[in-house]
Amino acid sequence: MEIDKSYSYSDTELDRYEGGVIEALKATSGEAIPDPDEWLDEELSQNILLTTVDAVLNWARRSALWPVVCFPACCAFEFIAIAASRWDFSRFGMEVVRASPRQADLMITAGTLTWKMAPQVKRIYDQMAEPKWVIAMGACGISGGLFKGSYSVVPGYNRIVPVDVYIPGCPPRPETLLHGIMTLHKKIAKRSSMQEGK
Amino acid sequence: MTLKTEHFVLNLGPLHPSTHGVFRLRATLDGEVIVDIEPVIGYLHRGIEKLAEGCTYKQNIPFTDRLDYLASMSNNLPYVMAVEKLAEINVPERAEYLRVIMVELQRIVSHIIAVGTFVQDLGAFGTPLLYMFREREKILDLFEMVCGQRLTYNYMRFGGVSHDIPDEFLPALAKFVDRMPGFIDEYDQLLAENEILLARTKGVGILPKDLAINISASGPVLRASGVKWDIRKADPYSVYDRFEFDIPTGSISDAYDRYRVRIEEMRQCVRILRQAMEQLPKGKVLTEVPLKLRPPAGEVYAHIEAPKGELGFYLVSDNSDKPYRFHVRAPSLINLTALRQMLIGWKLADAIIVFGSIDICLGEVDR
Amino acid sequence: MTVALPGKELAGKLEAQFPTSIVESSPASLIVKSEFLLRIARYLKATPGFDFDYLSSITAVDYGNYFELVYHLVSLEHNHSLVLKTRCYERDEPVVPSLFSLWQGADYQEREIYDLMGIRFDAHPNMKRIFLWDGFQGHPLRKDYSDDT
Amino acid sequence: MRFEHYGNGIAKGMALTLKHLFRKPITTQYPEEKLTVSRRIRGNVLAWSQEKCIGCYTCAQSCPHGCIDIMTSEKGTKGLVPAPCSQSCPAHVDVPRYIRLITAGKPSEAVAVNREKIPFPSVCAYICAHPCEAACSRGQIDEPIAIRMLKRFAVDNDSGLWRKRSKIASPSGKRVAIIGSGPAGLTAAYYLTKLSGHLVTVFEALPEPGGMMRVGIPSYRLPRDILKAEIKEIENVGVKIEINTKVDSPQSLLGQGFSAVFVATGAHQTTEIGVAGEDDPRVLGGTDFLREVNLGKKIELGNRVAVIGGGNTAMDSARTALRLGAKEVTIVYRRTRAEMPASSEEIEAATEEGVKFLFLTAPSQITSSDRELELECLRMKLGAEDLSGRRRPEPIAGSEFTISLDNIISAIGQRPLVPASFNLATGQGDKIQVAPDTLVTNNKAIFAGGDAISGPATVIEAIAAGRQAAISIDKYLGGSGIIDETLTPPEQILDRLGGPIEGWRPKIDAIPHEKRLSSFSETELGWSKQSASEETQRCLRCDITYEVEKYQLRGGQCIYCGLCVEACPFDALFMGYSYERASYRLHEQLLSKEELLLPDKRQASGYAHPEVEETLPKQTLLIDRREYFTR
Amino acid sequence: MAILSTNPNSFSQLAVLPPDWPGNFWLHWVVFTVIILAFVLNTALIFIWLERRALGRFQVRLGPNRVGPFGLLQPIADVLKLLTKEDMIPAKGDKLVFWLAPLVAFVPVLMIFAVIPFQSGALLADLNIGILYVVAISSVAAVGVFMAGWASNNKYSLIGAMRDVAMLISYEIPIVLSIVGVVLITGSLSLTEIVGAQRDIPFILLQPLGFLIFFIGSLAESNRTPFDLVEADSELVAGYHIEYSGMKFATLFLAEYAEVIAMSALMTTLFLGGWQGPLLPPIIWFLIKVFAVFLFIVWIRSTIPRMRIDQVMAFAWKFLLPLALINLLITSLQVVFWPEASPWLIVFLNLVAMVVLVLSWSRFFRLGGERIEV
Repeated sequence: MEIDKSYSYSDTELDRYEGGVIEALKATSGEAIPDPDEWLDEELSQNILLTTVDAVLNWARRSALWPVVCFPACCAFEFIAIAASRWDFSRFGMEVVRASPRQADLMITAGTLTWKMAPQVKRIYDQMAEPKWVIAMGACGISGGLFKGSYSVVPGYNRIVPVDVYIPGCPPRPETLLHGIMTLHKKIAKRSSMQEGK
Repeated sequence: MTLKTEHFVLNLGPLHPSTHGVFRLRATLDGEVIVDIEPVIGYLHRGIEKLAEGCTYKQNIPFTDRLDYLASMSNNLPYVMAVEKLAEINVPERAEYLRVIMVELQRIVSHIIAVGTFVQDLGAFGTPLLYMFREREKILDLFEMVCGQRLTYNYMRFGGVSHDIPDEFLPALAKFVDRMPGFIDEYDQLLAENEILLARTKGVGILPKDLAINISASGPVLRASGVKWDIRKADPYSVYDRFEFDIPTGSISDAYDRYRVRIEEMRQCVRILRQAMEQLPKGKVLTEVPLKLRPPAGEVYAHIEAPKGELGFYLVSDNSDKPYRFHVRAPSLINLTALRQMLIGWKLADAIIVFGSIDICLGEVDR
Repeated sequence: MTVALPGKELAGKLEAQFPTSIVESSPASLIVKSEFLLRIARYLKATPGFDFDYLSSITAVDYGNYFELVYHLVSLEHNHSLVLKTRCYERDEPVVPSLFSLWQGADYQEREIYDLMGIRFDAHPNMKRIFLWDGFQGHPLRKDYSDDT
Repeated sequence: MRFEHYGNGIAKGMALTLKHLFRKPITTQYPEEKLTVSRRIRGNVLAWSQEKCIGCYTCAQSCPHGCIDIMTSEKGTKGLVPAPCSQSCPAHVDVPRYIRLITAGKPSEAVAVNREKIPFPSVCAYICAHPCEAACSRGQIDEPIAIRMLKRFAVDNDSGLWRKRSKIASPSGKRVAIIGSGPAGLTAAYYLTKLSGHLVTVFEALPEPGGMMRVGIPSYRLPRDILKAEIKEIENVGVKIEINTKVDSPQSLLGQGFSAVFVATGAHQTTEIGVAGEDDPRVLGGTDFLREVNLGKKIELGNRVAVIGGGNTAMDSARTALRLGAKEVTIVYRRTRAEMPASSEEIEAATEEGVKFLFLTAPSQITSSDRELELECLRMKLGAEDLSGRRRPEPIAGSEFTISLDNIISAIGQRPLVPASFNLATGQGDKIQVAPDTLVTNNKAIFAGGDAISGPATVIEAIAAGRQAAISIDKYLGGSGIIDETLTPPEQILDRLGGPIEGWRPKIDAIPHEKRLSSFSETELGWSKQSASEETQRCLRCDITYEVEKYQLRGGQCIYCGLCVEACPFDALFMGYSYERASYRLHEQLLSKEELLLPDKRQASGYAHPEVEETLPKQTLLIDRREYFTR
Repeated sequence: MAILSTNPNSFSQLAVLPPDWPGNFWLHWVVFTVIILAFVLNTALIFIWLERRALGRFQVRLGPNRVGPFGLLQPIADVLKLLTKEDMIPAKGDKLVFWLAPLVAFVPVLMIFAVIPFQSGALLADLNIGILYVVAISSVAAVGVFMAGWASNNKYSLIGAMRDVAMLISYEIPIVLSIVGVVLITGSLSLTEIVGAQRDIPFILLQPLGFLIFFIGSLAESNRTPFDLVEADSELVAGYHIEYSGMKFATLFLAEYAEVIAMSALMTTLFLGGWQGPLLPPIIWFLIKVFAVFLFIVWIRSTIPRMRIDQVMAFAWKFLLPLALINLLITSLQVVFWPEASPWLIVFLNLVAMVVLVLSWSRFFRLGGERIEV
């Protein structure tokens, strides 16, 4: 079986375009994006009245958090570990890992983000339907971690997408990840649907 | 009459469920048949080689953990071997045995993930992967006993390993070694004769022997192509010359052969583990070296048979406490070279499983 | 045990075959002139007795005034190995011949060196950046690279 | 006819999944249930002990990406504790203090600090075996501080300031005799005279005082004038040294008006190799050879000399032989270089000067002819470890080979030679038996110390023995036994002094080895002020405990690699794990100060901190990991 | 000509409700529409819960158990969440078709239930061409899927939709041929009569090969493993519904489960004796059988991997179709030439025939890939 050994595919046009997108994104993401929710302070939240509708909706939303596929690196395998039998996040209704961002609610950023990857992550975030949440998993997700000083690494996902919960670790143990998810549950529980317009 | 068809370009990845990380295939399709394919990598390029030039030798061990994050122990080993060669550090015998035990356990973990995700890509809804993860968790427990971490172990040191094993380790390992063959039989029962798996993988993604060698493939990919080349036998390092084990090879060089080779290697790992446990000597596990090691100027290349293939570290020292050049010969990257040759003419669905059968780890491909 | 062929002995044989091709030889390695690289590699690959059919690894080192390319060759048949080196003194537009025509395994590794070290490989079919994106300034593994951000 | 692939494979698989349907799920129901983590967990709690931390920045330097911040408080220090170097010094010289004084540009004060504990600072500056450097905390990081070389710098730049502050005690009227003028004897004499006021007479059998310092150590290592000056200082305080006087027995001295006698005769007798042909005159004993040379006797050596043994005497003999004109000197040692007891500097110097080494070789026979000696040797291999932790050499049968030589110097060891007339109880290896803490022999007025009781040891150990003997003798004679003096004012300000700097030892200048061999002049040159100052700033100052106010990990960057915990020379860090870690905010301090200040209980084997486990709620530790292995 | 007696009155004695309940035509129509809607929606929710729990247990884990007792409220939370999620329409998509597609996919599946008898006479319309109606209607759902795939303007969804259509066309044929066997024995196209004919022996025994073919075919029709290529997430990310979110996605999701319910119900009706069974009320028997079939489907899903599209096609045309034809031939011969034979003998003969046919045909039939020269 003879295979054509010439490289006919090399699409330099596309490469150049993608390089431009990366450079543009890099130029505009100098600062960390603040929390999208304008997060309620602990003491404030106790005074906010949530309607019954809010309560029911928030219950539904946190009980059916479908994560999107976004597993660039090491942390992915701790994510798979909580999907696997021993920690089993399906107990919280999360095993429906959607590969299509349209149908997902939660982005768990399991791994180092590089500038080459950043436009894709941003795009996936943009494609997700509201309401949506992001968990920055691991040291790389929070701050770039071990690779913070590198020329190609984004120092934290919050340069690209707004992050709701930060989970430290390299990688975080599955229990810590589950705890982070439950922290997100608490955050969702305090949210009012009035805020969604923003 | 010939049907006139139009090619179109399909972009798989970089965040695609079956790309094992951030890998992208620009595929030109004719219907569902792949006409041309261009792997695009670099989405996880963290610049480890550059960062390592700015860190001391010891500080670089955590970086090696994160190369092939599915086999961190196997990545620690060639790096410390290279530095030991460079600085002429002796390793106590017990430490050598502990290294072999850890690396072989790690090989089982890596192959478990390779086979599990490979079958997952075939479309089995998680079950084989989750059964295999059950055993993986047991090995991770063993690793955690030894060094306190589940994934990034940072266990090997120049001149040995960081800690001796705790008392509860050997009984737990013995228990695991006793049970593991039974688990491998379970995988076989679930997968080995499954008609759909056979239909999907037999004869798919053939990598002929000559091409495999020419393309510098290594590890199970090379062996599945019928080349009996295993660095543990060909260039024995550590104490591998004291163990008896076989090198499984394939005959048809297809995806199924690669799957079989991995399953068989897991059995061989168990064999090596048994012997290593029997022979494990007593004594110290670490030769003391200063924190900021300053090896004499020179260069060194040390390689081992990592689960994914020949993993080598090429170090250049200028007699300072930081490496002048730190290069990783990453098996995943080089095995990936074969992908294009193996894919053209196959269906889109085959692209996924052939890719899965190579078993790459993007952390190592991109570095 | 893989036997490392002594560079000194080999240098004699190669010198006879390709006069003035050897720059330097040591017990561990053999440094050849880059214009002879492809010919010597072909000779080493095809000559019975050497049969270096397996190109294990390629890398490059920036020594300031020159780049050194390091090729680890292995013969699976005879189980011996050789470290072949060549040097490139050009800094702005360094070019060395590609070994892609002999070993396809050189494909990604040469692209990697081009991307990170900025050495162009002559006659490589797809010489473009592999890890970094098009438009990235500089080649990070060079010693004089600085990240301005 | 075989049927296969008609669905049987699928059926098998389905049988397996059905079997699993009825198995108990292995899920851990977090957060109701939690797994017990391993005892060595390297998790997200980095505990830190404020008491132990001295703010040396070693942890911060070991972090691969620098995420540790340390801030010491304005107040400065918490106080002083003994540093590893001064603790490991047999004479307990306050090393950190004199290093600080050198940094402050006061070498004379530094010598005074030395003088508080040892009467031979210059001798030590040249030839001390420096156990302090082996203990140095900096050695765990890169290279230990060159303490001996710093002392050398101090004594080279000494102005004699200490003399102004030293006082001589009023005479007590009691007389003490000391047999042997080695480091132990002279130290005891010095302190007994100067601080206790006794009248001390030292008896020396050889024509020069100084013992092994004089006759055992070649002058290229310890120049004669340095030693002479030191002995002069001792004589200046009133010690009488009687040279060329051999004492028959200590008991007789007691009868001559001496109230107490200190026997410090050293270990000068060469141990025999124990092979046939050893009694040839061309086979020399190592110490005998060195003594003859050092006392100025002329010794004719042939061109080819072999030195048998691997200790410092062997190195000295080999290097001396080279200086006497031997063309080819070979050291024959039965183990490998790693096991050699000689100090590594000596080995290196010998190698540089061209001494050849034959490792894993043991002599088995010496045959002599008129023209030359034939040394028959056996090859050895290393076997199991013996009690001293070194691997025991085992002969390889049939590996005999011979070397032709002109001279053989046997330097495999020395032992004390105590004449029977001394009437003292001796033990193994002819060592005098004494009570270990008072050094008193079987006669309560007779004390013994130094190499005579310990076998061949170092100068600094002999000095320590001398001090101990001085204390015991003073107490025996009714004194207080206090021989400490204060020659430097106590330190007032203890600030950071700029913190330890990164880097390696400055190069030590030495005379090129081609020039060395022609003479017996000293080989090693001192440091410049610049180098010495650089070197002192590498000191971690482990004796000062700093008040570290803030110790923090930069939020979300720590990767739990544990390198800082391993690197900490003072065991002030340990890692633990807590399940609950996640926050809404990026800059929320992921590790608060309270968590860092966990009480200090480090497990010997690993990272985990038991307190961390104890702080987990008890009821959460439901699942034992071991249970999990039984399905 | 029938082998079995079909007396419509003899089997309705166990029924709780009278056969003509609730009487009035319009009332009947309204009540049954509501019943069908409620049945489909509720069963779909329970199926979702059951599938996730069962898959969990197959994989030695727990499955959803936090949301409500035993996690029973999990599907409700899913649906509530999906309904309140942002609805997105791709900018370059065909908006009208995009909007219509979920309806076109869902409604036909719902219409199948009009002819499925929950118990004797308890059905919306007892059509005498019931089975023909089912076959006709069920193909329409594919149009919805194709509309969804095309309107999304996405390569993945288009490939997914193409696969669905190709599969549907291929598998309709063996399915219809296997149903014809049942019809031949019963002699009627009415589903009520088919159920009635299985009073003594369910057709799974009389038509084992037919059942096998129908089962495999319906797996393909409802896009279940190993024929879930339409939304194969390891290849096509999410298949035809890749661009759908919120309520529309919920509808598509529901349509899929409704199709599974319909197929389970059809299998129950055609081969498992429908509502008939001892002791328990007929409706309970009907539900038990439907759930049993569904659990079997879940069991398959938990075990085996996915096939490739050309293999799926080859399987339909080279394996199922010939066998279906042979099955039809055998059945016709039996019905025409041996109508008086003891049914148990026929059962035995057909079982033997199935084993022989499957074993021998699988020796001819080999699935394997081959490279296509490009």
